[in-house]
Amino acid sequence: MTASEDAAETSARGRTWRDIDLRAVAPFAALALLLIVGALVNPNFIGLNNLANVATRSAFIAIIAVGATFVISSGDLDLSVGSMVAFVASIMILFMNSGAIADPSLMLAAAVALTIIIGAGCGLANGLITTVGKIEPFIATLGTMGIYRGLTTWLSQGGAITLREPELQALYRPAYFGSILGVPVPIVVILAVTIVAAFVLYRTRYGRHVVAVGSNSDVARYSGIPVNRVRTIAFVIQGVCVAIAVLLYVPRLGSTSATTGILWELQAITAVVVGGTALKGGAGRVWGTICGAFILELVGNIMLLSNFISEYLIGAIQGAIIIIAMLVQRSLVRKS
Amino acid sequence: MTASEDAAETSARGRTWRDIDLRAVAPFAALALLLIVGALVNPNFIGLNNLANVATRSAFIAIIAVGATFVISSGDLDLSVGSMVAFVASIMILFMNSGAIADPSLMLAAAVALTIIIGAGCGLANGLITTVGKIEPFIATLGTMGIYRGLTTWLSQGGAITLREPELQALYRPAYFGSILGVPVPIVVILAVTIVAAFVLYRTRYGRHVVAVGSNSDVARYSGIPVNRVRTIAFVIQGVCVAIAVLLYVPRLGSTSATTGILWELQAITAVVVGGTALKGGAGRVWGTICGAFILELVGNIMLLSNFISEYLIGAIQGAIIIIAMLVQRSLVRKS
Amino acid sequence: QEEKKVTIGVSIPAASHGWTAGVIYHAERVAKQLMESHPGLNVVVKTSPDPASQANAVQDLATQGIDALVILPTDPDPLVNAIKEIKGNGTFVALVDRAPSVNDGTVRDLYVAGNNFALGEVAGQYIKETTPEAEVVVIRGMPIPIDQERQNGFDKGIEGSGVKVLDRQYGNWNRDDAFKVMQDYLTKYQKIDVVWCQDDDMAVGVLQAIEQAGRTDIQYVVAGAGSKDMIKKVMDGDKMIPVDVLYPPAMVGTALEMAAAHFYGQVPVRGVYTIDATLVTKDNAKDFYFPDSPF
Amino acid sequence: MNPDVADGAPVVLAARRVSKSFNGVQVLFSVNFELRAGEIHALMGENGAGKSTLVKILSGFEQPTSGEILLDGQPIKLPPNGQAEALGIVIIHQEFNLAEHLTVSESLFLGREVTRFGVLDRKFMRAETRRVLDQLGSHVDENALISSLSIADKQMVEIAKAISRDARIIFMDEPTAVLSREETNYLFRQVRKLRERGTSFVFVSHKLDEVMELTDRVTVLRDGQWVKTAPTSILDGESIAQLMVGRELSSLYPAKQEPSVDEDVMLSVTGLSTHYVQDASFDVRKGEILGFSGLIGSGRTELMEAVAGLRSRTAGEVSVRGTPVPAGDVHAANRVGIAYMTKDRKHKGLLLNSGMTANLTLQSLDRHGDHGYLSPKSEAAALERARRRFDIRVRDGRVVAGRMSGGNQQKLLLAKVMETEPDVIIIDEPTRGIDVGTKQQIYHFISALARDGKSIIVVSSEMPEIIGLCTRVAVMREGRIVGILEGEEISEQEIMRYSAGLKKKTAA
Ligand SMILES: Nc1ncnc2c1ncn2[C@@H]1O[C@H](COP(=O)(O)OP(=O)(O)OP(=O)(O)O)[C@@H](O)[C@H]1O
Ligand SMILES: Nc1ncnc2c1ncn2[C@@H]1O[C@H](COP(=O)(O)OP(=O)(O)OP(=O)(O)O)[C@@H](O)[C@H]1O
Ligand SMILES: [Mg+2]
Ligand SMILES: [Mg+2]
Repeated sequence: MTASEDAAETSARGRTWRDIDLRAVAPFAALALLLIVGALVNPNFIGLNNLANVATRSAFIAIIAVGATFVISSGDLDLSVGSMVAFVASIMILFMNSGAIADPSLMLAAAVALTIIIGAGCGLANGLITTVGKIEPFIATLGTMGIYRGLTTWLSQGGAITLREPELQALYRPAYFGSILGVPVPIVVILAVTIVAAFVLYRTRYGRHVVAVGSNSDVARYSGIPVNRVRTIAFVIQGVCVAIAVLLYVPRLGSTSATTGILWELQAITAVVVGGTALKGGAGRVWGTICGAFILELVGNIMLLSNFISEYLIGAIQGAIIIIAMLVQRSLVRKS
Repeated sequence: MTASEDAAETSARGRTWRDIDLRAVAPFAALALLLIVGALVNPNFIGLNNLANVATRSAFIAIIAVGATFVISSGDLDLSVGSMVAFVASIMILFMNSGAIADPSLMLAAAVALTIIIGAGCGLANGLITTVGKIEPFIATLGTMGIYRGLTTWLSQGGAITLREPELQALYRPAYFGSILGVPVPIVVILAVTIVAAFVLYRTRYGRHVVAVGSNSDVARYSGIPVNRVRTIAFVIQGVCVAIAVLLYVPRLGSTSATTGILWELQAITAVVVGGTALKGGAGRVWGTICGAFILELVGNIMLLSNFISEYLIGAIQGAIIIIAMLVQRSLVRKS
Repeated sequence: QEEKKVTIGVSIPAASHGWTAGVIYHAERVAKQLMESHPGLNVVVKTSPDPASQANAVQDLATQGIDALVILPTDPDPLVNAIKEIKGNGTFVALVDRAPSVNDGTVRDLYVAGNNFALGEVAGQYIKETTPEAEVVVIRGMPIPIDQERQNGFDKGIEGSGVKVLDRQYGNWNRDDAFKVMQDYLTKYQKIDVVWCQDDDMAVGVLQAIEQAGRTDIQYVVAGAGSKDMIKKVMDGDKMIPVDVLYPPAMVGTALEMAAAHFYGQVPVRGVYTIDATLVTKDNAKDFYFPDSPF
Repeated sequence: MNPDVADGAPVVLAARRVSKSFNGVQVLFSVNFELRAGEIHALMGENGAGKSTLVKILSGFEQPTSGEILLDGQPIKLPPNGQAEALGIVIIHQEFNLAEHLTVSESLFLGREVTRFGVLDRKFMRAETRRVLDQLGSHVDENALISSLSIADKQMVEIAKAISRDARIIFMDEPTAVLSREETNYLFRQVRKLRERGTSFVFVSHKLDEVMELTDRVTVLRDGQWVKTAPTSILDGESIAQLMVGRELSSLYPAKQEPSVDEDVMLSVTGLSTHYVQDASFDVRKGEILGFSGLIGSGRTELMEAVAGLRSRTAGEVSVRGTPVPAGDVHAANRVGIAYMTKDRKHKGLLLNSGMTANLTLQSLDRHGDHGYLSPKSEAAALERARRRFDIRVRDGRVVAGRMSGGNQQKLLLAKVMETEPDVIIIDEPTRGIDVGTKQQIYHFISALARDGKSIIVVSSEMPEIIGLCTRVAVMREGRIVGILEGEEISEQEIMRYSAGLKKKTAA
């Protein structure tokens, strides 16, 4: 990953070699440090099994964060992703429970398509409110956060929405628990999503426009770039990423409620920033984002595997570790 | 309020009259609209009692948001305020429970002083991590958010920390429930804090520096402004505002727990933005912030007083109202 | 004598509110006791804030290698898959308090049931008997199934009486939110007889709001769970808190003890053990008063 | 009339009785303007005369309040936001329009990226960028980030961006203000080449010699009114200046006043090094004007920023009146009386979203009230003073700095620095984008300051300015001071010889 990150970003951004090297590598250095700490804490930690587990469950945040990388690069912010997960997942399960299509495989396919459409639609709503309504993205998506979560509560009538059809469940389960050539499906999905995202961001006209809009929207407008369209599409991409995360989430827990995905937006944004993308916009690092998501999940994992930290203090230590990880990155970059 | 806001901001920012007028007035227009809606929803709404209740309980968010106005104007962000409330309140109550000082009035005075110091210290920590550590404020304060909350959980051993001394409690209670010349104390405190903050932001050298740093930190540096110091002090001001909020919070329920102040950071930031301050930094509207805090509290109040909204949908409607309030503001400003 | 080595993992919600803090307190208290009496036993307690991270925690416990899992789910349905996974490895599973919609032998070996339905029902019945024509306002918790169960129980409890529910709103099991909701109820309704807030934490906010408004029409408040503060009020004969409905966080300790007994005792431990939602009154209050608990 | 190339050529773009107001303040009054095919048309006028505004109207970036625009004789409403590019109308903005996070080649192709099968053809775009830059004689790396470029290089990228478009009409709003003579020559060569192919140019500049050298016709604006359009050949610098200012100009430079040799040394720099600058030593006496000359990128700015505490230094001492100045502390430098005026007014000089007052007093707030309190009255008085002293001309006193004309921004910046009442004043490019009339005022102002006993360092790429103003001139080359010239030595040839590395002497 590191190598391809460098390659992609260097040619895309063309900084001096030394500079780019360290900036792109920094999150990976922090990751390496964490792996060492983890290995010291618990011998089981470094086992393939455990690391695969961690990577697998980082999938939700990682995939959502890839979408967030687009939104943040274009200078916006999306706080609604957590509740969007709950909302999209509710609709997906309700649809599958509806029994509208008899054949399970067909039903599943239709549900997948519906999920993607709903996700894209939610993203589109966010995008239009932000761009056409000209509302600060922070407030616009805080508003839709409330709306999506509220709708979920209403759909679930305050309870949970659970996938009922056992046949469907059996059919769908491998989407999270299965593996392809020995690699768990979620990891494959993370990689696929990231490769596509990196391609779009670094190799297509749209990706170039995203960066330009985030860097200076006036300049972008004067260059004939349809600024609002670029921003709106970034929100749609975010919505599609949320939908993909939902496609993995539903087979895992088979149920959602109004509390699903609470605070995931903060985690996604944190993953993006820990991965080296600046919140001000104008530069996106997709591979760094994935690394950031992995770091976050790893911190939780290490906490759990270590047996000497009072569970009351876990939150405090997690906070401290994130700060330290960022300091490690900074000092690396500064040394260059 | 409106008038003095205008005066202060015009001389500070020097926009054209028409422009400034509508921008400063916009949040108040949204507020007026809400009051009308509220009056239609429930006749009790417009009663002095209810409005006083709403204003009183908006005190915590309002005062914290005044501090956030400084941090945001200087181009930063503080996500830790909610957990800082919990942490500072815990220490205050633990100190009062410690019985270190026998005389209740003396004890109370000492506790108040301690609270302010702890609040300022927490702010200072945030400021130093952000500026000296050169970490994005979003991540730095997300880290300290975890730390303050974790420490609170640990101090309370997961439970509640309750003020035990009945004498102290009786002495302290009026700080929230009392009133001065018929005006509830919290409202008086909001006004006092806002007047001081407006003075500092619009009429002092430091306030000018805050805006300059938030507007363009390079220009500020070339003008001999100690950028990091200005930013750090903004965080300290935020910490002191949190401490003041705690001083009102503790006498209300006489207890705190690890869940105190959860998500208050989002509410405070929302109040600031709804009040017309841009998240990009470079401009602060203190009176607008207070208005924003009041709007937020009012929305919840109207929801509860209305009879026709399912409790499941309240969150959704709240979100929608915030978006509509912003649209009202925008359309007002655009008409100019 | 060398005892056999057993590791029990305990997965419980993070201390997000008083009751869960009590859960942690009792889990740790019992864990310590058990480890003292069984030198071969190791108990690992882990807390998680939400279903997704609890699923992770369960997975991490499995990674460490455990013989039994005692789990109090944050939200049961989303955790079924994770629990089944670990049960599939032959781990003994004791499920505490919150039941998923499918709750049978495929999910767990032992179910120590806190009875949410009964918590609502007992409160409802008390109100029905004490004040049969009361106008009641309800403060709910959060939109998750256990809250729904309590509401259903309450409705069953007041069935067939003149008790009228004026309003139900969410207070998020949080004192501050309950304070606000109660303030607004007081504005909205000129006459309220009884408040049912199903949780002791929220009762703190409710009492303050009533006191501030100086309203005398409210006859009493029914909360629930059995926190030491509320039990104390019942014990002292506080007019506003005449009773409390027990929903003991200590049930996790019970489950842990039973799981240990599965390995060290003679009898196999399986099935369902329901813990009653006892009505705490002035007479029996002192039996439920734990001044050392954080809750 | 004069037998010019473009004479009789068809009019491609014209403005008829165009007026423009911003928020009710009128800045253009019924202006007529005609651009013929294949001509280079100079647009001249004092700062704030409305040149940039007219240029923006003719390229669609602003809409006229009244009047009409004719393209090829047909009335037209130009599309906004640079979409007029599709009609072949391209503008090089006075203030750059580049996104800092992009590379040079990304900027050049922004909005019209070349793709193959939907994938960016980065190789092609880089090669093409290189080609255009080479034509302009620019050595900028096509892969460099815009944020890493100097102002001059950014300007070259702006120019390259415009020239690489297939344009019929190119507006150039002060393109040479930040360029060296050499770069300017390259630019002019390209411009002439394009003119031969029938491209028309509108050239806005305050440099009279360049206007005389390059353009075919001149239009002069004064206070938003059209004054005259005439072939360049029948005008000379004097007459243009007179048309602009509306009065006769006396000599541009004041008489030089050499301070006596035994005057106290005010600023002393010894052995100062930074990452780029090596071992720089020089003294400035009281009442002296020391010039700093050198090619672009010779390190003058970096040295001065190090002196003013804006950059860390790796070695060396700076002292004022014998008191050492701590390194890397702007405020400390300010306190002992060093003030530095940046050449990058847009990014480092002015708060573009703030008004004039906030900008003016930003560096000297402690003069406007006690204990941190600010007195609006005192600030207003300062603004009044500064507007008179520096002849800052705005029609609307509440305008934010970003909307002031380029020259007036420069004056505001100078005023801001002067507000600190420094003893040692370092001015980097003092008259960038300033009209001749005001230039003269500024020169006299600098000279008056020196007579008052201030020490002044003028860093400038305009040789006449250095020669006309300074009593001693330091020349830098590749981060080193290669010579300090005095008296008779100060001449264009001599300075060039030092800057080109043909001659060298150790610091006197
Ligand atoms: N967007 C705007 N809003 C308000 N006033 C403006 C705006 N743009 C320009 N002005 C005003 O219009 C007047 C003319 O400005 P313009 O930029 O056209 O001058 P100029 O001739 O280009 O001067 P310079 O030589 O200094 O660049 C100035 O007073 C300026 O403040
Ligand atoms: N050969 C080089 N090696 C390294 N850095 C160089 C080189 N040439 C130029 N530079 C860079 O150029 C900068 C010097 O430019 P500076 O702005 O100080 O020069 P200047 O003489 O003021 O030119 P200008 O006319 O552009 O203001 C330094 O920051 C330095 O990093
Ligand atoms: Mg101009
Ligand atoms: Mg320079």
